[in-house]
Amino acid sequence: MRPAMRPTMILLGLAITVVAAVTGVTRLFRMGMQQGYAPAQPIAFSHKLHAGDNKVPCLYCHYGARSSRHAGIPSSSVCMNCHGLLEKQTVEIERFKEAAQLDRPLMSWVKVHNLPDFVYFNHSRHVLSDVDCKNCHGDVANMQRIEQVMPLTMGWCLSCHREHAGVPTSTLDRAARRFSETPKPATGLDCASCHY
Amino acid sequence: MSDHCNGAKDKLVALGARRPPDYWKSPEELRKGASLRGEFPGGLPSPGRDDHGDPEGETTRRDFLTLMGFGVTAAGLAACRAPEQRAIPMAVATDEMVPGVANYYATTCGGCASACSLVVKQRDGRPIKIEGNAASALFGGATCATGQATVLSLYDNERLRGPLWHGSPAEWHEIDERVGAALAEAHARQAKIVLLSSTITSPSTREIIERWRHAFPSFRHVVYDPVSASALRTATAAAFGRAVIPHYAFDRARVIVGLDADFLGTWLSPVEFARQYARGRAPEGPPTLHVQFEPGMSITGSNADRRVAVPPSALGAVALALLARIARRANEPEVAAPPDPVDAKTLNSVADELWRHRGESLVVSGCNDVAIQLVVHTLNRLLGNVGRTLDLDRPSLQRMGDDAEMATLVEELARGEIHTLILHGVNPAYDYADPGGFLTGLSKVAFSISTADRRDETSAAVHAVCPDHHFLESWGDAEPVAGMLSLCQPIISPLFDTRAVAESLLRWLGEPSDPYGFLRDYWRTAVLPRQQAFRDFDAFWDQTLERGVLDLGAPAGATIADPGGADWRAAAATLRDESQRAASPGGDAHYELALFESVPLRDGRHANNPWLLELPDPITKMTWGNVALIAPSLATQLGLGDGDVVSLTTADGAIEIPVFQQPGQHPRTLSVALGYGRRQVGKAGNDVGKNAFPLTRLVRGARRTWASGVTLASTGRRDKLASTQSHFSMEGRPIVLETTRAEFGRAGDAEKLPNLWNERPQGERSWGMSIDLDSCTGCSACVVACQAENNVPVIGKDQVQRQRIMHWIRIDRYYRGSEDNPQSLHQPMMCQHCGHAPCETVCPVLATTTSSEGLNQQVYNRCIGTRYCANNCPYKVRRFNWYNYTQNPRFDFHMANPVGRLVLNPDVTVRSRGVMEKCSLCVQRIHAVKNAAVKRGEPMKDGEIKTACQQVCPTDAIVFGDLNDPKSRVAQRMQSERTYRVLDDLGTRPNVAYLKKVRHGQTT
Amino acid sequence: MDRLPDGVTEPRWIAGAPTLAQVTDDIARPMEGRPGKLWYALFAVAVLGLLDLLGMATYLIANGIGVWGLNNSVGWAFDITNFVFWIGIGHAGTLISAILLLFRQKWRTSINRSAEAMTIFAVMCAGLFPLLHMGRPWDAFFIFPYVPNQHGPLWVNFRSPLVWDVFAISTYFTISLVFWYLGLIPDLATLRDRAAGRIKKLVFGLFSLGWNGSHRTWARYEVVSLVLAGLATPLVLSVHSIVSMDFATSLLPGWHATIFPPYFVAGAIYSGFGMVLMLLIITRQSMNLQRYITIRHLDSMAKVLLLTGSLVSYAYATEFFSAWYGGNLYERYHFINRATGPYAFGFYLMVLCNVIAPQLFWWKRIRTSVGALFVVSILVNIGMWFERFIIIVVSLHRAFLPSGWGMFYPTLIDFGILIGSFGLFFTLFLLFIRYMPMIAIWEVKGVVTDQQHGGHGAHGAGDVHATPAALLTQAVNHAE
Amino acid sequence: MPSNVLVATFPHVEGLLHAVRQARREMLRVYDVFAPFPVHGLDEAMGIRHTRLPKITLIAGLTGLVFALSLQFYANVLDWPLNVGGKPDNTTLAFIPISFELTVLFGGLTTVAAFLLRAKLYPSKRPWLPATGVTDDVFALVLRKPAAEETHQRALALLTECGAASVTESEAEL
Repeated sequence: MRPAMRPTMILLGLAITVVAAVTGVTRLFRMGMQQGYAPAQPIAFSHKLHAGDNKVPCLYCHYGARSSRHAGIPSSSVCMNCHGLLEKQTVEIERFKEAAQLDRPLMSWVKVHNLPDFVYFNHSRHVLSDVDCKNCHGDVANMQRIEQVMPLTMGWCLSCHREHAGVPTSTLDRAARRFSETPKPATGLDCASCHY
Repeated sequence: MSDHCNGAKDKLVALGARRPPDYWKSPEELRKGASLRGEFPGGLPSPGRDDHGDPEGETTRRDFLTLMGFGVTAAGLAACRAPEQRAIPMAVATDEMVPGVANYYATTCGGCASACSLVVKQRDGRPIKIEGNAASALFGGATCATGQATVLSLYDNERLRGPLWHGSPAEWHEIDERVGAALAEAHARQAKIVLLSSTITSPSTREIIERWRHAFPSFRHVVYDPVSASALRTATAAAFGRAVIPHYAFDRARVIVGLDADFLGTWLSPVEFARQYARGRAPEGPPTLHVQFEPGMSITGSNADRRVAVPPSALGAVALALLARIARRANEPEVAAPPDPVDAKTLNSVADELWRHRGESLVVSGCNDVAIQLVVHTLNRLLGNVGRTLDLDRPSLQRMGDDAEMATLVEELARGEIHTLILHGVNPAYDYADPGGFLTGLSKVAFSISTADRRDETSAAVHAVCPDHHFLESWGDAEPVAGMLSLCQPIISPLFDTRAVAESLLRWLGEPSDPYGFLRDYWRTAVLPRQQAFRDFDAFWDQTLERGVLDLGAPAGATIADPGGADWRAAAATLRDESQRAASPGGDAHYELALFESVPLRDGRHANNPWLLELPDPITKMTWGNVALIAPSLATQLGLGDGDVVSLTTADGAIEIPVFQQPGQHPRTLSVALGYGRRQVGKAGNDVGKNAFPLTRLVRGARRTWASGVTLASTGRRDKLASTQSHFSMEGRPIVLETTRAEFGRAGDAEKLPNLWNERPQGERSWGMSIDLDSCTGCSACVVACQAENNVPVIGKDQVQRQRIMHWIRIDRYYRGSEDNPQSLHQPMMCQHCGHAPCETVCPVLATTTSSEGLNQQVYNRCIGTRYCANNCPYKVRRFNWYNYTQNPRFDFHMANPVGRLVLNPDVTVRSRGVMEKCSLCVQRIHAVKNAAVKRGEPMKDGEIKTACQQVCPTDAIVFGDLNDPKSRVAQRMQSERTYRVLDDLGTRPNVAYLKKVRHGQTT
Repeated sequence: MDRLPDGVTEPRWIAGAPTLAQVTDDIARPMEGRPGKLWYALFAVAVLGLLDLLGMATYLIANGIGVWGLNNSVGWAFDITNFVFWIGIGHAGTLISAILLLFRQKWRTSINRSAEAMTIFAVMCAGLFPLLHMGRPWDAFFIFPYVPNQHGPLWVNFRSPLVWDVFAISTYFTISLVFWYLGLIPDLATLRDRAAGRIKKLVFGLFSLGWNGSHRTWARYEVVSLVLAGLATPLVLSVHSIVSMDFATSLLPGWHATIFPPYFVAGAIYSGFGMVLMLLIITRQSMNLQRYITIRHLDSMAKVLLLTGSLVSYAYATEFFSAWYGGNLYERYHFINRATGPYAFGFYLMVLCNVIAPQLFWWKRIRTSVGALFVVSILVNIGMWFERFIIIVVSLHRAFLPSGWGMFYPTLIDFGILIGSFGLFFTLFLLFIRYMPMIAIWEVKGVVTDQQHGGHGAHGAGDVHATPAALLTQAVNHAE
Repeated sequence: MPSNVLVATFPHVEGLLHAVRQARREMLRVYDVFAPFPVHGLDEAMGIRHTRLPKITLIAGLTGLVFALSLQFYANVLDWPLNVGGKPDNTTLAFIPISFELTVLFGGLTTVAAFLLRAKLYPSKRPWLPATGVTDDVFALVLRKPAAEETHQRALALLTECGAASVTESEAEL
């Protein structure tokens, strides 16, 4: 090839490797993130039907969210509160009805919203401070199958906690603000409020 | 590590799923008496795995990276997803149990016969933490190390899964049939039936035993405590006509004289006594004096104002010498005392103090020797302490063992006179003076039953093993002190196919065998009438069950029998002769051996409890084994070093054991802790240390735990000891500061250290802690409490030897003064939560920073383990995970098996390998209280948050709270002129402060 | 360098009067022919060491830091000792290539190439330990301030000396590598043009960047070398200063000392020259290059050792003095403990090797005896390793609270990894002298021509008056 | 073959230097000189102007300095201030070491990069060698081939008289 070509070729090669490396590393950083994760569940339970069309409040089934760290998955007895009275029957309903009669736990659901390692999230604390379920779980009322819509990364949690603490979410605003005033320490931004 | 809290979130999952549906039972269900047996068909719930993501389990993703580094191609990564998490709901929701919310139930501790009242924290059906019951007048919310650790005994993987017949698994009904047959036969042949049990504090159970007496005329109940107060009871009977153990009130005593009585550590009811002791000796209160005569250093001795080392053989002489002096002052006829065993000046001054404080002094002796106890009683009587500092109207029922009866029983066994023997809560094959003799006798028994929860030395030799519930699984009651009752309710349905001993006993009587029903009936008939507050039983029951304790007040019209009836002069004479014989030792056998209960292991019944095995002895700081404590002077004279194995030979046998130099040890006496050297107790406890019980013998109807005429020979072998503190001198550094009552009161020098940087904006709160070195006795309960609360791993002897103990709080113990009679100082040391933390500045990744509330936070998932922080921590309180300590066969203690992991606290991360950890001031508890406050919509109150170490402390040495709130208790304490901060001159600005130790030493 | 009586020509740094072609041949021969038995023997040993390192490191990462002898009181021992040791070794290379270049020391020409190579390999070995000593090496990337990440982004703590280390070491490595490669280019060109095999042609062709000896390029080339030298000089000083700050910025008695940066730099140069001396002796014997690496070279290096050794000794003395004079309770105890405590043997070994041994170099006979030099050079390295060990372990094992006092007992793995790092180092170095021009051909040619034509001809660097470095150069020349 | 330069090779430095000086006195245009090592005095002889590379170093170094300082300030003060050991957010002293390192790094790398660009050196470039051995022991003076035949002859004469081992014509990229 003509000597003139060589440098371009070499530069091209370099460019490719750089791009590959960058993508690789970014992939690594995104590992464990499950945004958009929507696994199939053992029974075709539709939140749209329950929370959406029939307007069942979230906290009716997930009552744990009010008092506990865990929102909890309703036990079949809770389901039976309504389905015991309802006429309409489907195979799915039959399945958990018998489970309820046999007083045996319902089938195992696939957890959709998984936080990263070593973090403690307390539902009750958030529910009691009037954080809308939507903020983290998205518009469940319109989901046939539950999907993780939020990234559930620490950065994402922080943005909300920052808002709550009156600290700007965007780094530029933070920077700008920093010159005018020193931020007051906020418990919501302590590492130990989630990591312990 | 990965599914850390994901797992935490599907906690309900574990419980719902991995458990047969009615595995979880709320207390109501239990009351209905419904019960399930059988080892979880669905496999055990393993919270550890679900809650805390084990490093092994799914570190795969990380390991993958570890190995591959970043050489992984993006393509490969696409496939790399977090593992799928499963969630299984409970079958039936109970309104009582909301997954993730802790419930607290009152019950009574079965760890020892002290029967402390407890409140047990139950999380998702699992008892995970034991706390004291603040409602108890006796124990007031405190517990001891043993008590704290009993929750782990519940999850001991070595517990029997069900009954055994001739060592092989059997069904309960077969066992019952066989027992029934045996009893019938014995009854028909009028053959002796004996129930051999340790002290039973439960009145209802004692009632059942009564019924046995009626049912079987040939039935007898023998009570046997390995370390008994038999002599004390006999002596009390002789002196005051009632075979009881007095209930002591150390808080009312301004002068306390202890004769080898470790009442702060192990004697009778240490938690209660420690509370009284601290209350009575508050520096703000009137001056007090505590003199302790003892052969080896006990924590009681280490807290005494004046400690005199005397050989065990001279204890009688000391008592006698004091009696002689007191008698003289009391114008009693002269008591012929032997030559003073210790210098007369001491004895005189002690006698003076005692006499000056007649009626508000107390002499106690732990010697299990009738003569000595008789003399001591006489002392107290002459000093007018009876009814004031020791109470006979409401005696203690915490030690009922009768050594003499036990001895007769063993003889009967040897003669093969016993037809049926039921062993409950005893293990004579290990802890009797003559185990061999007992075992041969046992083999002659036609039918032997043991209720042991494992195949131990004794139960391995019986026909039927009918494992009893753990006390956290069973109904019951207790009466530690006459008229002071407490209830015992199950916190978890039985893990294994075990059966409450009460139920067994009832069933074998052919009575309706429902222990719950029986308990209620007993309380309805026997207890309800004894109180006035309630007419309606159910209300009474529910209220008492909720409170856990019930004080019936003093029994009406009970008065002391005419004192002074006893012929104590005879006892005095015996003592005189003995001490004179012992005073002139001949030949090379002139050493003495003192056996004592150690704080961690007591009488050895919890010898398979890893927490206790790894708990450093408060004095020697020794873990994983017992040693022969030897005076440094003697050691040098004999050319012995720590760890050199010697053989000690007494008239009753010999023991080969490593020596350890103990300052303050009597030069002619060696001390050895009992409770070690179990052969059959479980993986953790087998063959840890040496068993010294065989060196005891029966003297004057009581078991003597010391021996004279001991020969000492070096074996030339050397053992590696696992001590957690190697250096006992403060090297003149200002670490534990002291003051005297004289100085104390004058304002201290509160110099404010300058700050190199301008102050940072303060947060709303500032958590701080104040630790009173004056009231801390070093009992080490806080160490175990912290371990239980914070999932601190057990690492085993080898790792402790490598100085890698993981405890977040340790108790440093320093000595001052001469080696022969040093002053001891106990200093709880944990993360000081420095305002200017040296550890934080050096961490490259910001894994440790100061929170807005002044906590020094450690973020495990950010930590990469450079250990720089630990190096730069002047207090050396940071702990590094050298290995993966969880679910690692190499560290097969409780965290390696699914049963043991049930004890883990779901609210605290189980740390993975390679990260740094340390005291967090129980931040999870702070959060819990904050959440509660948010829930009830009002701010939290001061004192609402109690750290684990604070909660358990019997002497209230630890106070935690908000320093920014001037009214908070901790802020108040910080004002005290006793307040100082350790290594303050380094400018670390700790949020943990200490109160100087006060040297009491003189009254008036 | 020594002043010469008038009339005497400049000292001859190259024995005999080889022609330029001979120079090329002599230096290129080892790469083209087969190396001697000695080389193979050494290489075999080195590779064993390397394998040992791989095995040990794998075991370590698989099981955890617990396999080392560390404990609650001693959090660092062999790991960081080795780290500081290797970094120190590295410094001599940069020093020789950069500072001696600035100071016009011609004798550097024969040794700078290998010295630079040594630097690079040493820094590689050093870089190994910060990684290995981590509890979770797979998370090592946390210490880089990277965006974007899931952490919000969570930055690193720029106040931590460990982060400074990261920057210092990586900069140091990069600059040294570039400097070394830059020096190689002309020689690679030479090799390219005499290469026989196709592969060699290709490889050398690739890396010689089409160098053709154009003097216009030479002119710029020399400026760049001077600039790099000018940058590398403060860099090398900064690197070990920063390493020393790992300790100096902490508050431990024995660490918390303001004297550390200069003290560590002196120590680094001392140990580095020790290592260079050792390597050169090995090389000249195993590669028969006595002509180019002459006794004179060794002699002047010995002088440097004598100087730096004395500096280090002075630092030791100062430490003790200030501990005594400062009167700080903990400091005093630390130094008493250093000299009388359980690790006293290490202290006295250190004194023997670093204080006493170099003093032998006052005698020319020792300075010029290869055997003696070799022995001392090894002593120097032992001594310097122990110096770091003493500083780290003795300070840690008895810090402020006596309750936290403990002992460090190394395990087999500790030793294994220490030995392994030497394996890695020597494997790389032996490969280098086997496959690369281990003496800067073009620079030697300059010197040779110089010698033959009495100073007139070539010199180490083209005279460029623009750069400050050059001005400095001239100043030095006039001084001579 | 088309040729645009005259290549004269010399075995020794002296001849080379002499030739260069002569050539320039004769107003012949020196294309370049090729030598196995940097020959002292050639710069003046060839009249090479000083390079501007050091200025690039300075600029790059300052850039590194500014970058380092601003990165640290942004990260630890502006973007996410954390309470580290009670120290103020802006601990400038602690930022110095890294700033220095980055100054050196930027300066060094940029200089080398600039040099390679300026000298048109890049991996696997095919070098133009006027004569064999210029990287070994041959010194080559390359003159632009004079247009006028008469100057050409004068050049040849001059070179031979300066002791050129050989004089050939060749083609170079001008």
